[in-house]
Amino acid sequence: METSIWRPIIYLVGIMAFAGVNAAYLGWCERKGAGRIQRRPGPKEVGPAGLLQPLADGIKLMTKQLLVPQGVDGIIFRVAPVIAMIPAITSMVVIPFSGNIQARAMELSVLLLFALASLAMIAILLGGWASGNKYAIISSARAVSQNLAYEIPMLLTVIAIVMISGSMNLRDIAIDQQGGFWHWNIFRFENGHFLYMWVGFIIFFICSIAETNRAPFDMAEAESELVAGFMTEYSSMGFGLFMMGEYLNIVVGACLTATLFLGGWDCPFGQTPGVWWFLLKIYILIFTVIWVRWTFPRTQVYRLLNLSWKILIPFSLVNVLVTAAFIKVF
Amino acid sequence: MSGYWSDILVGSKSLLTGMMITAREFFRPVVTENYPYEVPVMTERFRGHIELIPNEESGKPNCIACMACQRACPSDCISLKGSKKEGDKKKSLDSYILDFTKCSLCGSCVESCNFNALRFSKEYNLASFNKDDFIIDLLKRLEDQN
Amino acid sequence: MTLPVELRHDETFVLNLGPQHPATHGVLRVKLTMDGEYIVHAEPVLGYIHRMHEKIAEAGSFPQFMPNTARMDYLHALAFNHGYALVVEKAAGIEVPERAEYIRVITVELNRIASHLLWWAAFLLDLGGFTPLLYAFDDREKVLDLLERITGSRLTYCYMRFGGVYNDIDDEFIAGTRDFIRRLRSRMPRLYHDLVTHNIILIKRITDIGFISAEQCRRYGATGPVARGSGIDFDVRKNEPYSVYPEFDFDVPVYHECDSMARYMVRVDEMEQSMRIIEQALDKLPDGPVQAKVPKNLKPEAGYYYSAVETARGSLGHRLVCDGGKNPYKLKLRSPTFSNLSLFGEVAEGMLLADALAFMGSLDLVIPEIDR
Amino acid sequence: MTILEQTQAALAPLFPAQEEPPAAAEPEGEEPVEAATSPAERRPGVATTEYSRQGYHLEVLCEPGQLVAVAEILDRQRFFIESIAGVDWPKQEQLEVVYDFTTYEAEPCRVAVRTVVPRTAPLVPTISGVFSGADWHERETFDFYGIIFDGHPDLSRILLPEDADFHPLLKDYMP
Repeated sequence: METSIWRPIIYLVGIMAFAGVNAAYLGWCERKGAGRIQRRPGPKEVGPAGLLQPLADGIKLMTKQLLVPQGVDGIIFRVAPVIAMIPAITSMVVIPFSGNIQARAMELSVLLLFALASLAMIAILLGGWASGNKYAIISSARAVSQNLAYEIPMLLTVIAIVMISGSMNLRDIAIDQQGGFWHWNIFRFENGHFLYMWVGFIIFFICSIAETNRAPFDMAEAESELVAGFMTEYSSMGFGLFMMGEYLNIVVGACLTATLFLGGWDCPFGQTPGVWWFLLKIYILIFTVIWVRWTFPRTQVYRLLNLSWKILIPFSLVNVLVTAAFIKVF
Repeated sequence: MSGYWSDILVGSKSLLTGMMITAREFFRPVVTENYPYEVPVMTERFRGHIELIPNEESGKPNCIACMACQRACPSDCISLKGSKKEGDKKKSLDSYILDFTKCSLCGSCVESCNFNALRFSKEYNLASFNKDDFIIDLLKRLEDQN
Repeated sequence: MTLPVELRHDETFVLNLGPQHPATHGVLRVKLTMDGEYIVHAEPVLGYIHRMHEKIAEAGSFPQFMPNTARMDYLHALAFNHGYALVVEKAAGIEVPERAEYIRVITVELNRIASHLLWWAAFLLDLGGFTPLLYAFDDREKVLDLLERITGSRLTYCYMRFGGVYNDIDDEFIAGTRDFIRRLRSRMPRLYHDLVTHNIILIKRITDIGFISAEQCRRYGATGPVARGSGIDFDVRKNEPYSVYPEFDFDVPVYHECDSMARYMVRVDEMEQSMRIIEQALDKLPDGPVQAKVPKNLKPEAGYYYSAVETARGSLGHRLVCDGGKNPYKLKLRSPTFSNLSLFGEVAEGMLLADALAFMGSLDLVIPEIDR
Repeated sequence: MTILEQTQAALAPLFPAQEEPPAAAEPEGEEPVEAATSPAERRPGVATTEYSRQGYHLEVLCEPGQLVAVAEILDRQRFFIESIAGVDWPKQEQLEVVYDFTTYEAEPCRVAVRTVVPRTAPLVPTISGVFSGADWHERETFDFYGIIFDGHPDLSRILLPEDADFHPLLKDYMP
């Protein structure tokens, strides 16, 4: 069709808009949510219920000066926030929002997502390194070790999913789970046998929190230890882009969790599936992430690595083995 | 090894309990006082900056310029002048300047006053860009109030 | 668990923690020599808000220094009021009416609860948990409202006078205090303990962190919850009873683990003990005046005087030297956190940065009190 | 034996000349008056003080040279250091240092150790080798009074700025 040229443009605009709105309003949601949990109203002055707050924040950030301190690596310092945004937005391309809303259904989309997730860590490393600030460098080093440690269990759980679905295409994985919540990977019944995939789901969810550097695993930001971590020297939109990148990573993480474990756009009761179900699922997941953040204190670096190496990795390995055995036997 | 499993079990349970608590609080009403819209009532003993007490009949300050408050003040905030007017029995106040920039709201002045001439005001919205706003002429303040 | 330090290379760097840093709760600077995330050497640098209170004391008369005492430890201001009042009363031989003593104890203990609540909140903030802060503030607000009711201010009270207290308490205050105790008792287990104390992240985070032996405490003169977390049963209220404390039945919580968790538990338990004291004091509250007759121009006899009180952070001492004049000739304030913080350098060596900050939080620092 | 008596006994050998007169001879009420106006006039020795009035049990007046020995004895008696206070006596041309010790034991026992040095050469040996906590207290006293603690590992300004050239608690200091 002649729409072939329009398709990428529509999707590009759509994804950008989705990303922008999410990045802006997740900040608002987070503040409102935190407020309610702490029994205060949250932002409420700018617009009704503070709904215009993200706009005000955005204008404020954009009109401020991007301070480039003396002695920083000017180019990398400026580029790092942009690099933080690229993987977050690019990841959206392969996410199937519903049966017919997806920018590009790639065969190896899971692989692409993980490759991009590693790139997000590079941005933190570059930003922290270029700042020439000791807090920022400590923060970068933490972020790298953390991301390395948590990618392994995350990948292992995904391998189990890929084995069940027999595909690395997110669309296929989602389609494989259609038809009500008992078909979803998290509650999966296979030939009358219960696959303990909820273990994988919990591991994956913990890892996605850790991968996005969210509390209680926000070692890289750790505002009471490292001031603001890798963002210490950033002001204006440099800071703004990092923040947006962080929120978008959460969105991508939630999308991935929803697709892999919660049946994508499937309706839990086996009725008409649709994009609304998908959005509902991801926002429930995002709310949980916010909820977790405002409940727990931060962990410690070696506790975090202990959790990964001593608990999550063994569990995910066993998970892969058991899944493989089930698939082979039944 | 038993520590390993119990850590996981007890730990997960404690985490879930924590999440339940924050969830419960999420649905409870907010406790914030909406400050500029809801103005708190100051308690009876609230120690704001001081003000002069007017005489119930004449409306003039009760102060007889005995200087007790000036002496009691630890930070030299108070400077007052008084003189004996024609026909009066007691001295009366000419000026009473409170330098609120130095005041630590300790209340020594009110306590030292034996003539029921000083009290704490209930004013707490004290903010200004100008330092001179806090050098308060209490006599004038009293006149403005009347 | 403090990991053993192995310096594989001598590439250390200096990290200036503060004077403006979220974890120092004020303007404290700690000069850290780091090897990666390990601390090789830690040196607190003090004095950023030093105000020379001791000179101010010498410049004014005895009552004129009273407002300043509340400005040192702004979290437990009433204990500082109390300590100063006690030493001057001792020097001048002033008897305090019994009702005033009871009121002093009630208000000081209320203030101690407020102080511990704030410590609890701020400690959690150090550990990255923001929500407990607001829950604790919600409760602390109730205490401040009560204290504001009777003292007229919320933080820097200046409530005590030589020979008594400024104002009497009223029935509404008593009812409010009982309500508050009931409220805190019900919130304590369900909110504070379930949300935080039993939380696995917190337990793992502060158990075995910041080990202070009893001998270290003694060498550095640590007091208060820091010493009591190291198994030392020392509380000025029990060891050297002052005011009407001997009349009350309360325990001194002591933990022998010597780590941050022990100090945490000491403070949490102390809140309960303070509530017990307040309840007993309210029950026994006698009638009578709240202020003794005190000469206007106070001139204590020349001599050397010492008096100690237990603040929320430890033993606060006042060393007063009088020369018979109406000003204190010399007033030395022994602030508890000054001694407690001097431990920091020795203990923090070899710790990870994050652990050292958790440890620093467990010391409960109030910087104006250290710097005076 | 109570801690008080033990400490007294342990400290006694340091002051051989002054065994007999300490507490018995002088009535307590007047003693501090005398001491306050002229700290140098009293001879070195150990004396009990009236706890209810002065807030401490034992007062040790010693020569600066005896300080470390006193501190070591107190250390052996499991005391800890509470504070170090300087006092300026310009009329007598003297500076006084008051050390406060107390114990964690259930039985209260506070010991004040006082020593005087000439104002022109304020040199006192450090006890930071005995009590690590004395380190900061000595620095503070140096900071405020200019008293030099001989042998202190790092006698620098602690509360005042590093480059301060004054000692504010001296009576003749005017800002």
